[in-house]
Amino acid sequence: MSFEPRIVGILCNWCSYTGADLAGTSRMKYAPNVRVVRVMCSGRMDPTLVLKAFQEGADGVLLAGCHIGDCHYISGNLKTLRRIPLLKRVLVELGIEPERLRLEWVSASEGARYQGVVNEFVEQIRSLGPLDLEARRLPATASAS
Amino acid sequence: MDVATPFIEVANAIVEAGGKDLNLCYQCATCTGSCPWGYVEPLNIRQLIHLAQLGLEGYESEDLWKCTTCGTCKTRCPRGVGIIDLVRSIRMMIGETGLIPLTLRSALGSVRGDGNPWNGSRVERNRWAGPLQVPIFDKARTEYLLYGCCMASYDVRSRKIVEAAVRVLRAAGVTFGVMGQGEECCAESVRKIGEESLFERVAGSNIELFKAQGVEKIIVLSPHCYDAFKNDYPALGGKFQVVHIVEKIASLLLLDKLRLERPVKAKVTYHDPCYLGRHNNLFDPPRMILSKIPGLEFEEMYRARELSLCCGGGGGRMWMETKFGQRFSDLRIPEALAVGANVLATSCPYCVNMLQDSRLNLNKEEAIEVKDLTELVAESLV
Amino acid sequence: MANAKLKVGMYWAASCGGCDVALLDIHEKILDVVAVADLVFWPCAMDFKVHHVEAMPDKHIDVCFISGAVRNSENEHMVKLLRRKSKVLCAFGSCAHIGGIPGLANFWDRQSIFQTVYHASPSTENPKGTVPVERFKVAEGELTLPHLYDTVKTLGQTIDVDYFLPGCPPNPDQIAAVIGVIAAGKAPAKGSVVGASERAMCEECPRKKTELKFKSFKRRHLTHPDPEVCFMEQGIVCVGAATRSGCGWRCIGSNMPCRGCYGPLPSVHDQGAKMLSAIAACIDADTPDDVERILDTMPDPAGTFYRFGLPASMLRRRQRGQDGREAR
Amino acid sequence: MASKIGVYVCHCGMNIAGTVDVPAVIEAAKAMPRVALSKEYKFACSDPGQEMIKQDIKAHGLDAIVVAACSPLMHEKTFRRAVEAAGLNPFLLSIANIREQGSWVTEDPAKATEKAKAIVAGAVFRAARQEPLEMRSVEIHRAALVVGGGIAGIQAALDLADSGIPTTLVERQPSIGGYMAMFDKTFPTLDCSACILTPKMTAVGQHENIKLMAYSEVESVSGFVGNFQVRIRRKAAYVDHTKCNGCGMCMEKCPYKAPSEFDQGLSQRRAIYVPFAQAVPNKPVIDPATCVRFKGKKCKTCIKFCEPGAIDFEQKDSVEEVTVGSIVVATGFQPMDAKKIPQLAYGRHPEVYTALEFERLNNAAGPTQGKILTKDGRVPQSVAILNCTGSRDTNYHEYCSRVCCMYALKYAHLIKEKLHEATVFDFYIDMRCFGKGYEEFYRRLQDEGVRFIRGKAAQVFGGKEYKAIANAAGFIDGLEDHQLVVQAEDSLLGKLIRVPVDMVVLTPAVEARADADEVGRKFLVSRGADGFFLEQHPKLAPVSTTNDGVYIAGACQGPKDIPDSVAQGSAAAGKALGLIARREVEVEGTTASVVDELCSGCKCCLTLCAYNAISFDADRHRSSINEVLCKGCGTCVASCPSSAIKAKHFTDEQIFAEIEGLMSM
Repeated sequence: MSFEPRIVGILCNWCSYTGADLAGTSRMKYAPNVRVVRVMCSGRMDPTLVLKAFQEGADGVLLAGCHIGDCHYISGNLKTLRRIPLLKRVLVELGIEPERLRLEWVSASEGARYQGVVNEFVEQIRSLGPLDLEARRLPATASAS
Repeated sequence: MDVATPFIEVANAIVEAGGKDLNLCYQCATCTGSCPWGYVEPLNIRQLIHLAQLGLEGYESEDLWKCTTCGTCKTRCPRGVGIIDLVRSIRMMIGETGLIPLTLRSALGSVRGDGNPWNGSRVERNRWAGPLQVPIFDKARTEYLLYGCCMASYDVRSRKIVEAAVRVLRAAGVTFGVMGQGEECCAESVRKIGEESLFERVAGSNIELFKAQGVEKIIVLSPHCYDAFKNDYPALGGKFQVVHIVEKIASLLLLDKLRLERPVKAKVTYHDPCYLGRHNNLFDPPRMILSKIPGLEFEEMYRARELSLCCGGGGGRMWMETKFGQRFSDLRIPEALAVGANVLATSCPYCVNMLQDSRLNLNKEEAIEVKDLTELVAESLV
Repeated sequence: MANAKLKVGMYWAASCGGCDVALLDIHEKILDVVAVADLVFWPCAMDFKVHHVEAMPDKHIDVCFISGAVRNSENEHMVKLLRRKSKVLCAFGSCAHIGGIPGLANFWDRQSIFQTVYHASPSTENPKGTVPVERFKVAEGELTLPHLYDTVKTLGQTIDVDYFLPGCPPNPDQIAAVIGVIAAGKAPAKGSVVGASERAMCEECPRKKTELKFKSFKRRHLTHPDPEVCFMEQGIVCVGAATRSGCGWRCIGSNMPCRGCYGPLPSVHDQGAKMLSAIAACIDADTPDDVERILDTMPDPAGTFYRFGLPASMLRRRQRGQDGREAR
Repeated sequence: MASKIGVYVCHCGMNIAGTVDVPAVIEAAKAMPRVALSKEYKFACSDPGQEMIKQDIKAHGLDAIVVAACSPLMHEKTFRRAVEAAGLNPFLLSIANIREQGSWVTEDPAKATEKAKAIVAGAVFRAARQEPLEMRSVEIHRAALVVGGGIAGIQAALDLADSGIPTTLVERQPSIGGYMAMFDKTFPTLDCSACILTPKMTAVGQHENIKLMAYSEVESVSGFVGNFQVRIRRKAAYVDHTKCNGCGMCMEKCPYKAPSEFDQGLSQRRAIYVPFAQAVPNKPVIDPATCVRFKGKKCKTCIKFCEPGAIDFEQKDSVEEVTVGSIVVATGFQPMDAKKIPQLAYGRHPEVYTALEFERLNNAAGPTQGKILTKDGRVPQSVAILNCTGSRDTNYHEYCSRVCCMYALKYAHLIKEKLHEATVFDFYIDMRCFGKGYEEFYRRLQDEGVRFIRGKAAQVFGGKEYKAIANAAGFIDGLEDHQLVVQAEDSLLGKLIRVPVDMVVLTPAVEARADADEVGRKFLVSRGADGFFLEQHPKLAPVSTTNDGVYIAGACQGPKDIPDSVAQGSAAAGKALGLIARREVEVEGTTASVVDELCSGCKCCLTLCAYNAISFDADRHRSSINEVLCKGCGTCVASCPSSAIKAKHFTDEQIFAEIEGLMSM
């Protein structure tokens, strides 16, 4: 059986989640591989959430928020615009292809764009292959904090 | 009145060949209204685009070869249509059917065989460097590669420009060398003619050669080479720091590494080359340089900076016959004279050639000279 | 009183020995310790052999401290043995707690480390290409070496640990206090971090801080930081804000930024990710290009944010993939 | 943690059940941890559907509910109400969006079912960790602020004041009136602009409920919906307006002049001036850049002629603070600088005018008393009006400015009306005449003989320049040096057209004001990619913003004409009024809060909050969040290096659980 990527999508409530809904109400078909978590703002997109998704077995993580300048919370997306490049640099060192994490800006009216982003990202992850995180094969961590 | 049926497959083919913005055009006609052909024999680029949008016969008209890729329409287009890319892609489609104008075929053949469009021999390339004692580029000893353009190697008038450039760079203590064997045409015009595969072959060979020699920084004399190296080569893996001689001179002046002390008694006006100005936004450095030459009086023409009139030599037109009365450069000489200039300066070997021709054809040898900016700078060295 | 004394052990796994020195560093308080405790095993300081431990009945040791991460088969064997022999087992120091400096090996693997150490490093002089082997026959018999693991683990990832005493090394005052508490039978809940605060370094740090904004990142050794002002405000990455306090701000007091040895705060899942997030959000740039430009001034972000805690972090190590896939 | 979760999977008719195998999802849900009950229903949002959930909560003691149906943006509120009615806190509901992001976007039933299971698992895991939250209410201050005294702001202020709400109107210029005060006529009705605007301006000046603060600017805004504290700086006018009787003697006698801003520099005003005759307030101000006393000279002319002794050179800026419940921002637009388009020759040739210049030139109260004359006093025989100057143009502004087509027609009419012999050319791309009476106006202008050329004007040459560059092919018979040549392709003919004219009028794009960014930050209003203020919803909340209690009206939100600006002014006033009438307002409970025991006072969060909701208590060395100001975006939560800030309803644990659930299938 061919590899079906499992992707966690974290979308902001006002633009990207609404945009994803619009793709739905417009009956646009796209790859079913992205499972979505809704947060209020892309500013909430803590790198820890990305690591959590990888830890739980995600092959890729898609983050999407309002376009720069259009943030529902004025500037939350700017904080994530700054965080993700640094997180990607760290991911490289952690042996995870930075392409497995994608940050996109999708507005509430861009259902078609959401469709395109998802399809493209799924194909990209498909070509990268499964992440198969080693931590998932190591013994569990006893409480250490 | 003709009857037509849209042939959308053709339109799609043009988009696929690189004319990606074709469908964005909303037919405002800014392009046709801005085109320099309007001064001589209007070229209806707007209509060609609309024909192409519907895949209708006529988009492949002879007129297509008139485009000099001067960029006036492209920079003004309110929809951001890459009109030059569009022209390229249509030319490419025509090229596949072999319907390229004869003179262009000869130039392309020369690029294919000799690595230059002038039917010059390969051994002649960069031979000018010998008498000037310009060394072969060596990354340990020379900072810059001086890329003289095919013009410097195969055109007598252009050789004076490279000589001036060598004097100026030496005076400022810049270390530079020329490529020994194997260098070829930048192929900028080849690409604009629509010969994408030849362009990729020639550019690829240059990139490989430059990389092998450890070239990082290139000084160019022609805005066409500049544009190719800067905007086209990176996509093929050739990422070099490219400076046009005008940029280099301007920065040398700013850093006080170059002193212009000998007065140049002349009333000068400046012709912005399309590929330096509109294509690459270098409008200020030439004017800054002119302001630093002592004794020189400067006057702008009406069509200056973004409004500059194309000399007619771009987009492959260098190798095509332009009927008398249709040469843009013939319009430029009187315009320069009208502002009282006795020197028409520019900074492109194509422009120098075209304008020089017009000066002779119009019998204005006494009234005005055509000079490259680098030559004026060299004159001002003590 | 003699028979009421605590039987205490101290062992080092993948450790530099600094923790053992720290234990000695409690100075005259060692007398208090000796008053309440008998040292039954401390190979760093006294002559004990493994068979001494093997001979002990299970749960013989009242409190056993183990420093160091678990990096090879010997470490693993010993800590499992000591777990069996101990009533209370306390991870001692950063390496046992969160992996520590040896944990940085998780950015690599066994093979690449061997390659560097025995072949490739500029100071390696090994013309015959000699490498250690785990079993080697000599006239006297067979010599063995422990097997080096690909992945460094914390103590808690290897055995059941009762308490964690963080620090590289732990603050001597905190050591004494912790021993006192355990000796007094007032032990906290199992699994607790002891000898450290629930709040970050900034709680204690005396430096002034007004507003965070990174226009570029600076390296400590290339600057002369103002000792009165927060390092971060001076563009120097300090991970104190994501690190438990309790160390007595020894680094900060010596004008060195905090490197994070006391480990993550109680509700933090990944110390490196949280610090990364806090710092990146304050980068003074609003376009991807500008952000990248500023990030270019930060060398080795992964090593900076996971200097001590990589094995205890969410992803625990660099991924290699089953087919040796490597990220760029 | 919840331990008895009820899961309800909705068929939504065939919308979900047509693609998703609902019974399979029900079965999968039963196996999920802490699920006590798992049911399907045809239309969960229907009354019986809701009733079933209510009954189950009571009958089975369910402590969390998962509804797998449409998007939470659709029916979360519906189900929250249902859950609440059954005595469960509404925040213990979790929605699994298996329609918009499941059945509708997936063709393959097997894959759609698999995805639905995962989404349900995410919601179940999350629901187990959700916590009850409360909504809170805040009292609303019965007063309003309107910022900007153009027609939109005037309308908003009058509507609010007429409803009995004490309203402060702040205007930056010495007089209210905005651009509309500069116009002569308005399209398409051709009413006299001053005749319809002046009474409204006077009404503002005299209204007992309006406090007019002209020559003033909002300095800062703090507080939150219902309780905004606004600091307003009144600029020093150097005239005591309580003493000034508006006689105008000072302006008559003042010997120093500067170009009149109101007349677009086409006339001169004095150093002490009112911008125009009908100004409100009609009290002069002294421009310190022109008055020589500010350059150390000793002129006393105005002091000498001021009978009431109102001139006061010692006057300083003063700052006032007002408290209001709601704010209407109506700060307007600015015309684009036409010099940015070099080929149109504006600034290079004296006879190329901007629209506003032409408005003044044509205005009976303007520099030529309404005579349309060239700068050297000639009556133009031909005028070209060029549409889309920087609008519908990705080089400048991609959007359509919406008013230019119509005022271009208005100009054409006014020229034809005043200069019967003149030829008017209008260069256009498309004529956009969408409003009431607009298309009719277009027809009327065609009837009046305006020459329409379909093609955007590509180039404008001065006559003298043109003669210097034109060759035989471009020769224009009888072209005079002072004339202009407009060049365009008439796309309907496919011919290049060159028209010699005496005057060119440009229609510069309506653009966001240069300080829109700063103003937006002051009022916490976001801006769109076009630079204009962003409404909360482009269709359904056109005058609301994402900052509760702050509304926008007029051209600060996007290009619009007078009727639309007035309509928005009234709409914004209505919204502001509606808010005030509620007396108190509910605030969402999904805010962030600092867990005091974990905060180390590292200050990393302080600069992150766009709403200034985080403050630092220096004595306690802790951060704290004002939950009334907090909008719950979670930016600080993601950044707290100690994880000491908790986002209610979006905690790390809840999101972690959701991810675990999503990936468990």
